[in-house]
Amino acid sequence: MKRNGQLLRGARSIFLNGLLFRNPVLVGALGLYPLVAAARSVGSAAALSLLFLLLALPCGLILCFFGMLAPRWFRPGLVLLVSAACYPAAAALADLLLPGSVSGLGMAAGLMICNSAVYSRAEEYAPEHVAAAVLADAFGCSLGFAGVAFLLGALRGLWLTGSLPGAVLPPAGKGFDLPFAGFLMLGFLAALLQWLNRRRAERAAERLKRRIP
Amino acid sequence: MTARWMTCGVNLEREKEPSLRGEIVALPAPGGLPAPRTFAPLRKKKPGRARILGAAEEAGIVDELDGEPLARKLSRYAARKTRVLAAVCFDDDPLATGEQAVLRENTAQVLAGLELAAAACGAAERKIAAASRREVRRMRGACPGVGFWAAGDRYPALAVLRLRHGAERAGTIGAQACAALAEAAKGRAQCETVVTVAGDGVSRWMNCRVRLGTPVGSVLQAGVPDENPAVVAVESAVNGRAVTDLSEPVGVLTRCVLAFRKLPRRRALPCVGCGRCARACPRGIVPWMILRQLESGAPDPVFLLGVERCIRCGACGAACPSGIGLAAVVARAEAVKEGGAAPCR
Amino acid sequence: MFAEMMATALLALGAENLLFAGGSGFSRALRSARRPAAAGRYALLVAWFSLASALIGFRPLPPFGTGGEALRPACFAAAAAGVYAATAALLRFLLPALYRRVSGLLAPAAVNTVVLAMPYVRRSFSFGPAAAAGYALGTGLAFYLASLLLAGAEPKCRNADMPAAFRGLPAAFLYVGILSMAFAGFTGGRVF
Amino acid sequence: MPLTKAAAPFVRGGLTVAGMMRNAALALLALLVLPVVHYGPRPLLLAGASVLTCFACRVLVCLVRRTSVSFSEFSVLVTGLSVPMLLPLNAPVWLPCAASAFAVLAAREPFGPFGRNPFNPSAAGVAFAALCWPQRVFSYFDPSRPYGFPLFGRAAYRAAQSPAAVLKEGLKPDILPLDLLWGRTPGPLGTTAILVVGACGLFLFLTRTAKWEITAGFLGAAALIAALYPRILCSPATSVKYELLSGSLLFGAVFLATDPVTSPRTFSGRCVYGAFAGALTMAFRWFGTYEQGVCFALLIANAFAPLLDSAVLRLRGWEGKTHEA
Repeated sequence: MKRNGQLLRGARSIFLNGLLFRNPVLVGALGLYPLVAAARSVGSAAALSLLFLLLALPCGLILCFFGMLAPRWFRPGLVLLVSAACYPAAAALADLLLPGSVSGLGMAAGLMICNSAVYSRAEEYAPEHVAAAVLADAFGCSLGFAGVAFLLGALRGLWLTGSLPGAVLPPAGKGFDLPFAGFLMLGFLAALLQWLNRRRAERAAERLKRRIP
Repeated sequence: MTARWMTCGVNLEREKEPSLRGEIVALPAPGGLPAPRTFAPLRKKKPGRARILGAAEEAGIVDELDGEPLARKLSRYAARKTRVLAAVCFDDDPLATGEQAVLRENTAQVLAGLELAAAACGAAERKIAAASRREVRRMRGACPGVGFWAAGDRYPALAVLRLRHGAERAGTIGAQACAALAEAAKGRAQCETVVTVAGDGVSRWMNCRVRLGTPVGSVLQAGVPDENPAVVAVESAVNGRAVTDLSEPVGVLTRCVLAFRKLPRRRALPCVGCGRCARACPRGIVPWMILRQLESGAPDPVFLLGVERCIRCGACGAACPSGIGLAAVVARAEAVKEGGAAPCR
Repeated sequence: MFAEMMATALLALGAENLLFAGGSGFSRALRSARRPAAAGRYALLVAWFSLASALIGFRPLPPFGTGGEALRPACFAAAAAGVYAATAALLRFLLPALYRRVSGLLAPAAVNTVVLAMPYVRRSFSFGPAAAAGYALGTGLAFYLASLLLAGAEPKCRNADMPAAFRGLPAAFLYVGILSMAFAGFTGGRVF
Repeated sequence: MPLTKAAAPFVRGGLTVAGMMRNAALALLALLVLPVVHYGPRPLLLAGASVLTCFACRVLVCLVRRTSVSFSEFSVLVTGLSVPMLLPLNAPVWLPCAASAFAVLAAREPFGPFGRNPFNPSAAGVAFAALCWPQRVFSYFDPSRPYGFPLFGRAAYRAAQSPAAVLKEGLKPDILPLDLLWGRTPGPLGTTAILVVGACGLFLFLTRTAKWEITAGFLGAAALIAALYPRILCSPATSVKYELLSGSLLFGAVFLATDPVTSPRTFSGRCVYGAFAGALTMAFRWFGTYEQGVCFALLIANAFAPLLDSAVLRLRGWEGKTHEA
């Protein structure tokens, strides 16, 4: 029972790390391109997140079970193969759930295969951890990715249609759905997260100091 | 392609006239200092090399340009087969005029000393490096048999001059060291130096001849200083040091005592990348790159090129429009490079 | 064409890996990619993978239409994985000294190749040998230039005076954002 | 008497950062004179609004960072003044404000105070505006007929194509050369009066605020490309004339490219940088979507500036080594 509790707590912290504190996008700078180029609205953000989950989950699990069997040098190729194999199914499933969404993503959908967030988790993390941790990590990362995607999509969507609350500026033309706007927004979001993380670290240090006088 | 000596250095506002207006004032030696030492003078009309060097050694002459004992410097020049020996009769510092005043008033002594020094190091040609072309015209009549160089008007004038005549196997010694060598030939040890008192914190700018060991404070008093100047600096306004203890004795290297009403610091801004520091440096160092390397935390030795050549003239810091203390930065980089403390990437 | 490639390479770099700290996954490659010398090796590898996978990978791509859209990228990625495995095996057993020097870069280079090729995968391109060589050269060069640019940006994004919240990665995002803004001036609308 | 242990130097050279920025601001203000004479006080409104926005953003940043607000250097003022120069006079007031807000908040402050920004803030701000609102940034009024622009609100004007836009279409601009020199042509506010821009450039070079080699390299490369590959059917000399005198090319070469912070710090680096930026500008004119490419070209050139510096110094290091050996 105790071990289960420990496992649960461990899983929770892994999940939280993936979701926020070590967000793969904002802290790890992984898998940016699809976000920056394609998260133009809430709809496309949903499609991206779904694809991410559908790729991260099977890839992580497969590598978790079979990753140790392959020699270390072959593992990157294996990950790429597995994710390439998962992709058509994932795309079909995503298209089924959100019709027309995947083709709307254009090139960014294909790029999810070699999305470095999926790739690095599957290559480095999954083979060396137990399935529960891998599951928690995959869900956490997916949620973290989804969070950023939705934020970007919503902000951009608002700006593009000019329905920013209290906006005096007219809607920005096509300019704002270019990747640069995504990068800039990501920059500010990442700064926000970095600020949060620093404050968290400072608080922890203070608490530690109080405990050990 | 212009030579580097034509462009390097920094233009500083110079105020030389006020302290040159009057003659050199001899300050009375404070009590407690021992009487000047004397020894056997040189007898011969044309003494040999060893004798001159011996006299310089005996008199304890120190060259005020760099603090090197004159005897050692001359034998170094002799070993290097120096062809031209120049007496430096100008001051780098924008406010000091000691050397110039010595040339004007003790011309004969300087010339005699220069001749002895040239004989000691085997230099065939003697030169007077004067402060400006005007100074050259003024002094030419009084100095038969020597050539003249005119120093430029950019700040480390001595370094620029060395750069310019470096290919001629030229050596430089200070005018006061020359005069002291002439005295040493007569058997008198070096016991006094000429110090300029200047700066906006004193009301009477002048040159004074003081005994070595006189406290800085009494030299400053001669210039009638303000009630409370903020900074008192010696050696140079550009690369000198601030003095907090006015009882500090005057040495050969003191050269000037400057009092300033206000603190010099401007708020240092980040480097704006104008490149003036690299242009000012007479030694071809690139201070802004060194600053950038040190800031990065992992300096790349490739870009610390030439820091060991630094002569601490401080031209980079004086030229910097952002007010960054670049001389200190270069000094730190040198320490990093020599100490091997730099974590190489 | 080159501008487009440059933009792609820049985005791929910014996007797919390497910029910067991060610590997850690519940190080793990152550290080596930050040195200009390694950037050259890296770019050479990318050019090689591009060449090989352009020659092999584009051939068997299924045509557009029924389901092909999802299959094409997958096939290309699989081809790149194959090229990676072959290269790694060859180097490992034939030139172990060289392999040790580039082992950290091989995998990221392969992934990057897929990213860089993606715009062409979506269009129905079939490369002849000459075109493939040109494409590989362009990709490698663009990749090299882009990583040089980012190496130059590194100290600007991590100086002592900037707000702590922006130091490092966030500033790098902004840097890449402004740079890609400049490249967007070429195309105005779409990047690809 | 208490003496301070201050560090040398106790005197400094005459040039300061504040002085350099003041000179640049003065030169930019001089650009406003002709438009004010021609079209009334509206240029002042645009410039003032943009400067105010810049200051407001800077204050905001200082408040958020909890640092003391200081304007000891005029760089914010320079940014705020050079942004509206690149935008049309008939633009709504919020356009320069948005551009300068972007310049300060995204391109300048995140990287630290003045001197740390990797990109020229004004160029980034204008490029942002051009990408987001291209119709507003590239629509100009026809200055050949008299207008009184009201200070606020919308002005009724007849739109005209700027010479740069005409060139973009591959036609020869139908404008007298004298008009080009005096700025009676459609174009960005501060960039049309070529003579004034040139005089301001001279002022900046003589006061040693800007480096002439960047501008020389920039104009030289642009002229060379214009002569070799004319966009219109005409003699090389005519092509060079129209390319150099139209649009914001000259303004960019004099005011934006010479920004010391974002340009290389070595002489040879600056020459190459200028030429590279000029060539890129012409490339943007050839292949870009918009009629003005200076801002975009400069942003790219800015990114290359540190590389040029390290390359030059590396080369110098090699030379030093071979000489020593």
